[in-house]
Amino acid sequence: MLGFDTPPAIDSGSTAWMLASAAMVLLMVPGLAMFYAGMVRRKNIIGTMMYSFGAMAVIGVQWVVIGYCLAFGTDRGGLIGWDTSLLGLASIKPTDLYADKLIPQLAFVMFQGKFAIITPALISGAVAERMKFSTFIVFSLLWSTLIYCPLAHWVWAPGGWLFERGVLDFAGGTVVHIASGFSALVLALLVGRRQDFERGGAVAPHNLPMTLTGAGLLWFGWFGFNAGSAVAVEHPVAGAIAGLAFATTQTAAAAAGLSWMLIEWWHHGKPTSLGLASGIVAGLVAITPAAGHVMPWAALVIGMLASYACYAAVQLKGRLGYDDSLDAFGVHGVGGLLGAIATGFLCFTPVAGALTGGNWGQVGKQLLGAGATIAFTVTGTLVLGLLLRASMGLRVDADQERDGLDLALHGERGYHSELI
Amino acid sequence: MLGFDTPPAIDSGSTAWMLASAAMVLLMVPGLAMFYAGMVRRKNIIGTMMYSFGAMAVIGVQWVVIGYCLAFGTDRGGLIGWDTSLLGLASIKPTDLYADKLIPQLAFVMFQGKFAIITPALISGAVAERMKFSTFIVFSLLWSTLIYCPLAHWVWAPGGWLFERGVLDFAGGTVVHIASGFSALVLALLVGRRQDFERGGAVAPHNLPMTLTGAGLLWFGWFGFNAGSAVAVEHPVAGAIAGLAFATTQTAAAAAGLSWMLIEWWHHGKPTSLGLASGIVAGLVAITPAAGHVMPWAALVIGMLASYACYAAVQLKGRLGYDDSLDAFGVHGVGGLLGAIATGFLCFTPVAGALTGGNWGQVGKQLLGAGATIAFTVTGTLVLGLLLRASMGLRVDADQERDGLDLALHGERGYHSELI
Amino acid sequence: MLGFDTPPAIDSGSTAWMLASAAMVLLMVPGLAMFYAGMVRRKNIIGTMMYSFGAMAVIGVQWVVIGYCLAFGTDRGGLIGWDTSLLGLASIKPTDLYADKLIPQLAFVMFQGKFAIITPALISGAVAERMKFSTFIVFSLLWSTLIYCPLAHWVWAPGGWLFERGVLDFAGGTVVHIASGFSALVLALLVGRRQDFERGGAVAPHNLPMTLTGAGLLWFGWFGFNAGSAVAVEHPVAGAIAGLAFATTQTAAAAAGLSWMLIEWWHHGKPTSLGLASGIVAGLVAITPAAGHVMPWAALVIGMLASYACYAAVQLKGRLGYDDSLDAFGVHGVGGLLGAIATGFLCFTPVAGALTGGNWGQVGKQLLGAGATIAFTVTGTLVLGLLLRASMGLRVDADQERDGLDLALHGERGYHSELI
Amino acid sequence: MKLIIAVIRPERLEAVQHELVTVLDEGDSYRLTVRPVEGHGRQQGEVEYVRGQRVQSRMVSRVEITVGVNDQYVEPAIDAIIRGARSGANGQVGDGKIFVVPLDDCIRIRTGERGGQAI
Amino acid sequence: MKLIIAVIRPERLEAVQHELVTVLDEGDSYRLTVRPVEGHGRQQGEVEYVRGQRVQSRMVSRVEITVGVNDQYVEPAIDAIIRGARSGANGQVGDGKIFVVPLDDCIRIRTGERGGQAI
Amino acid sequence: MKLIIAVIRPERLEAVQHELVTVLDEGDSYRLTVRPVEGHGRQQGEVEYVRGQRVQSRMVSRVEITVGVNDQYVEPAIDAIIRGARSGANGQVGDGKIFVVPLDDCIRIRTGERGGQAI
Ligand SMILES: Nc1ncnc2c1ncn2[C@@H]1O[C@H](COP(=O)(O)OP(=O)(O)O)[C@@H](O)[C@H]1O
Ligand SMILES: Nc1ncnc2c1ncn2[C@@H]1O[C@H](COP(=O)(O)OP(=O)(O)O)[C@@H](O)[C@H]1O
Ligand SMILES: Nc1ncnc2c1ncn2[C@@H]1O[C@H](COP(=O)(O)OP(=O)(O)O)[C@@H](O)[C@H]1O
Repeated sequence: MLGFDTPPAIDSGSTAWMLASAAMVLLMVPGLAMFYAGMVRRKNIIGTMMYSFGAMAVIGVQWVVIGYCLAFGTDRGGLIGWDTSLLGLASIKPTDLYADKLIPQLAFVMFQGKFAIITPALISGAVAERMKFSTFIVFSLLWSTLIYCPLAHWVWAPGGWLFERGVLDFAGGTVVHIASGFSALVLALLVGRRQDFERGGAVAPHNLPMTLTGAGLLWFGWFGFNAGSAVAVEHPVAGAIAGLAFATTQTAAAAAGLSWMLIEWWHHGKPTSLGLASGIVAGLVAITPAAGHVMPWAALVIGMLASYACYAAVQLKGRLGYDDSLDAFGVHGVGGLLGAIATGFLCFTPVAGALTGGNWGQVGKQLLGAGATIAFTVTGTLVLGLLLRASMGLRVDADQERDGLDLALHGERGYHSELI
Repeated sequence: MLGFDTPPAIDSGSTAWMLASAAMVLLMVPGLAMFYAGMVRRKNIIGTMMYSFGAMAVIGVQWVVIGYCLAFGTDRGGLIGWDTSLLGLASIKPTDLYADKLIPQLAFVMFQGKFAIITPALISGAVAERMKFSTFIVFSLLWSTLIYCPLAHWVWAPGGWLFERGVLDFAGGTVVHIASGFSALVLALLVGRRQDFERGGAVAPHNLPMTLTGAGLLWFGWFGFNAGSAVAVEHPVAGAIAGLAFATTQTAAAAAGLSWMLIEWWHHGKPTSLGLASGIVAGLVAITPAAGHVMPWAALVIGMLASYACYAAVQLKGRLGYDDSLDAFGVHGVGGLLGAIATGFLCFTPVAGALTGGNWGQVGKQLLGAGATIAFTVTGTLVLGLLLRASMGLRVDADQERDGLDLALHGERGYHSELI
Repeated sequence: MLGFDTPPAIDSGSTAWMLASAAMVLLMVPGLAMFYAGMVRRKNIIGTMMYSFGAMAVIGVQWVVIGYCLAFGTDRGGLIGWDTSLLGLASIKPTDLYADKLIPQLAFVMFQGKFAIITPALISGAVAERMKFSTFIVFSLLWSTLIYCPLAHWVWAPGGWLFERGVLDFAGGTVVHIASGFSALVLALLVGRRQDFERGGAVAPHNLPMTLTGAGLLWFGWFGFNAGSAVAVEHPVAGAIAGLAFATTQTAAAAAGLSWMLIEWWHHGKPTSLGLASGIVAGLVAITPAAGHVMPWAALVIGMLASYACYAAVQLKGRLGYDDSLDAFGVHGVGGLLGAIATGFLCFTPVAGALTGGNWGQVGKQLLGAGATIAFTVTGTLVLGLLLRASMGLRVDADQERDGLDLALHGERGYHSELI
Repeated sequence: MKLIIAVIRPERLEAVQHELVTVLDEGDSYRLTVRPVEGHGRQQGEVEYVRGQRVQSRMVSRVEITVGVNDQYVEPAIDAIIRGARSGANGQVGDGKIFVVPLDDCIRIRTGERGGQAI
Repeated sequence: MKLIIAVIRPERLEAVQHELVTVLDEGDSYRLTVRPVEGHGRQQGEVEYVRGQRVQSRMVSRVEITVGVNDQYVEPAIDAIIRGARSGANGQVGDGKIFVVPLDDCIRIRTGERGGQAI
Repeated sequence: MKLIIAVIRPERLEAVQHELVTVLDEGDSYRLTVRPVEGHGRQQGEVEYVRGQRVQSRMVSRVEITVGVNDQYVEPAIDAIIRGARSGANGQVGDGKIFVVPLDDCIRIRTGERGGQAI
């Protein structure tokens, strides 16, 4: 086979880490599917996994066709990106480098693509066990194109208006978690409660080991998610900031898992595995915007706080009476918001924060970023949701919900015994 | 501990990617085991997983002892490799580099070894639920030594006759997928149909979440499988082509998953999770030979086509009445063939293809490669299969099949309730 | 976002591999949880997984707060490390390099932290299905701080007394496996036998596919565990020794899996999946101390021996009548010991061994290392265990054991049917 | 004493239990045993698809409940079960059956009590 | 009316259903309830191995079917079950048992019909 | 002949089988059928927690065993079951129930034998 000379420019170490990270982030999608699916009833396990796997297929295509172009194309007024030549990635040669980094642009495209995939998948947690699969697929496609891509541009693309204002979001605290969390809340309200939730009564998870395994895969993949995001700030990509982000990610996850466990011990005397897993995820969510900006000790703090905040939010759900099936809002919305603001207080690089350098301005910027994101995603999701409810309908009908999405929508059962 | 000076020659980035890729490909084996095992009946889950895990053990040893020597030893007449000093990898020093690449040769040996492991494991899908474990183990050993190793040499080793003729197979479309797919078909015919298949009736998968998880691990590992294969064509190894292969792999998988889903929606109104998972795998198979040779847009095309082709092939099975339990032929044989030929049409590097540069010659070469592979593997497997049927016997006896392979062959049950 | 200039010093390839390895080692924890949990009864699956996940949270925090400081702080008399400034990793700047390696120190801290996490998790296998969760958490915390950290310092930190004597332990044969294995034995004896073990009768694993999947994840992660440990001996980190360690790891695992399978075939005619999985783990354990010191052919030998030794040890358990639930001692203690000694015979770099260079001195050093480790960990665990038994109590009460740890301690059930 | 065996739709179980509480006047500690079963009746089984192939399972999942009652409770219990298990005003195919089996004796293991007061 | 309870080998279930269709003359909508059970009988349980240790499970998996029939159908149903469940010409240990229990009453939930025509 | 149906605690199954062996004098091949069930009785169900929310399951897991015996064995069998199933000297709530149902006939599928000697 003919040899192929990679431009000496390319740094193999940075590329290796970018590719590894992108692969790890992809693994988060099955991980999320398991995390969620273990928490629902048997009759809905396939339906729940399909929300995530469906997004993997649909957004996987959308990103290549138009998504990347909208998010990272040439800036248009700080609001959106666009380059006709980027449609279908047509104009990207394998040897093209990404910005001033020494990695192939395609590697960066793929890394970012995984973020676009997992975000709508996260939303599905709020509407599991009752939302129509067909509608969810259309929703993801539109939401990703009309809401996620612009938002990613605002925050991460040079020229994006939030980016230019110095809002810090290292790996997606606002773009991924606040966006998905708040959209999830809106969608949950539009879809309405599950029948059994009406009858009051938490739905016991049907397969906790699966949820734990999913949490494990998420933790693993999150290292790519956060440490890989160093691509935005340093060259070579696998350097000091990548190491820092890795350390803070690990630390926050452990701290949050531990504190959620302790909270439950204190609250009702039983440290549950679902609690530990939830804490881990809460910590990972909260550290996401801060990963490359804070020191490990700050990650301990953020992790601890994340579990308190999210645990409280989840308890609130019962009170307020909305049905966020798997706490997509409680964990991602609340955790993401906490992390985004905490970043303003605790960051030390590239700028100092309020507590680390008396720079209260950064807190303001973080609030601006979070506020803008919430406003935009809530409105956007509301409009989108109402349109879809009017057109396709958001919810399966009562019998289908009663008999389970698996048989009704997918013509499958998760498990078969010998008899049936 | 004494320091050890790695020859400055070695490029750490390339090595990092090669090692990461090799590890990811190994993870595909458990992934495959889960993908397959979820599709069989409860009573055969262990037996089905053991085919893959068994191959992992047996070929893992065989590759070190003699496999690598046969596949990548000094070329002998374009047909096989051999270096007595390579037996047991005896002569390879840790500091030896692979060819003109700046990575330790041992890393390359391991990367290739994973391919040798997974190929026979793929075959097991066609004979699941009825083939004798002992016979399968012996079969893998012989098949890998007598068929896989020579074939790998033909296509991938400098001097190999197909290699010299410029046949393109980036990561194993012919060597791995066509070879395993067509061998699977032959073996399925030799072993004969399952009792229940006789009675007509698809066997409902007993654990779909497991199959989906397996598909997720396969997708993840496939990035190492394809992007790691850049080792054959570029230095440093983690460079432009690796980035390209990663992008096309991701794109084809998503496109194929999506189209399989749409096909089912149109065909019988229910997008199944098994369908989505099958589409993903079909797309990954089809892009394998093309990964580093085509542009992302071409990967969209190949992915789409893959699902159509494989879905059709699977439907055909019913008509033709052979029992390819888990569609090893329908997905890997057909998908691999499609990809190998499509490469001739759509490749743009290192040479242009028919559609991308009017170079019809490449299509011819691809057909030659595919044809030679099919002819060789079909004959080889036929002979091997007949010999084993005459000697050890290919199939468990009726009672064992009825009661399940797990208890009969492995003295285990996959799951135990509290009672039993 | 402001750019951040990583000191040119940092080698991105080495860093990429270190980060990837660290992530892979973390994945071993869920892998271990699955490996173990599949082997227990349904009623204890959550409890069993929680031992590992709990350690992930607790030690994850402990390592950052004080663990790293004790293990790798400035040497104090060869017995322990200490730097007040390392508490909470306070003094480590992202740009600090680790020793003379070109990687961020934080990356090294994280990599080592994963070892600290998995070691107590391994111990849990011996006391599964009956040890109090609360006590286990406290035990892990104390054990890790008082036993693991000093031991790691002795063997791996420059200045450590075993390190200085040239004891070889490439990736933790003594520090991780002998330490956890022998501590596990002591703890199992202190906790006493399970009720049903009393009644005699092996407990049939309730979910073997889960155990197999766990074994797969362990195999995958182990590449990071062993090949990543090249960080101790070479620069760049992803170089010749990393490649060697990867190759020996793969080879030993396959060889051990194969031989365990053959042993069972010969012993009772049924090659079980649990056996194959156990063999794989035994091989991985045994090669750990030798990974970067021996040639691949030697790994074949070590792998084979490992399965014989561990299989024998497991059979012995029945005779001696102690209840090491999941054979933490039989596999990790025995396998680790075998590997540590075998290293002395078969190593060829950085020094030659007894068989490879007539250097019997190395065997002596290995025996010293193993002996010291056993003496220290056995005494330490004994004291710790007795104190905890007197204070918190080691064991749940009879009813809780009867009804299962999941409901009794965690207020959860692993699985829910539709009815309950 | 009679042993009432009823095969009902899984999703009706909750309703049936509700109704039974009212008639078995044991407050919330009414006695009942439940088990999942697969039923075959006039109703057709679920339809599944495996890689495009249609699979019509012969069976439908049902729940079987058994209640041991004293004679005067038989009729009320039957009515209660019907009220709870019937889907819609005049039922649907697949709603299930109730079987009444004579009971010679009944023993409470805890106390060893027998017959009527043990039930 | 009688309630026929039969414990059979799982793998014979299909055959038994076949035979029952022929005698219960309800066409394909013959009524039947099936549940998995663990049986202990003359036949020994399966042998398993756990890390080299032999584990002889005391139990074997069986399937229990119940059919409620009117008296004139009892004998035909029993014969049908025997035909379907017996392995080989003269059976093997473990083929199972059939129990016939008297049925006082039977109610179709959907319609409330009782007795003979409800079965 | 009677069909003895007992609902017991899962963890007592072993003990019950032990006791039954002694009285059913068929050596180790005593006959028995077991199935998992969910029970609702005086005893409350387990308490679980889902993200801080308390979930009191209405059900507890139980095991149901059925033994077909000839009349002279009924009493011994009942006593045996009680001995095995009762937790502690004077039992605990939740220990379960035993139901005795008349058996009109019993057939051994393997041989076709009927009645007493078939059981
Ligand atoms: N004679 C019978 N014997 C055993 N089970 C029965 C019988 N009749 C009905 N069943 C059970 O009741 C369920 C519902 O019966 P079905 O015929 O579908 O309802 P309907 O009688 O209202 O048409 C069936 O699935 C089966 O499990
Ligand atoms: N008297 C009985 N009571 C309850 N179940 C029984 C009885 N006799 C047999 N069975 C059930 O039938 C199954 C087959 O019985 P077995 O004794 O093995 O067959 P055979 O009677 O032909 O020897 C047993 O596993 C058990 O489940
Ligand atoms: N009348 C009954 N009908 C059906 N099942 C019963 C009945 N009485 C008891 N059971 C079963 O026996 C189990 C134990 O009964 P419970 O009332 O808790 O014990 P006790 O009678 O000692 O208070 C219950 O969970 C239930 O499954």
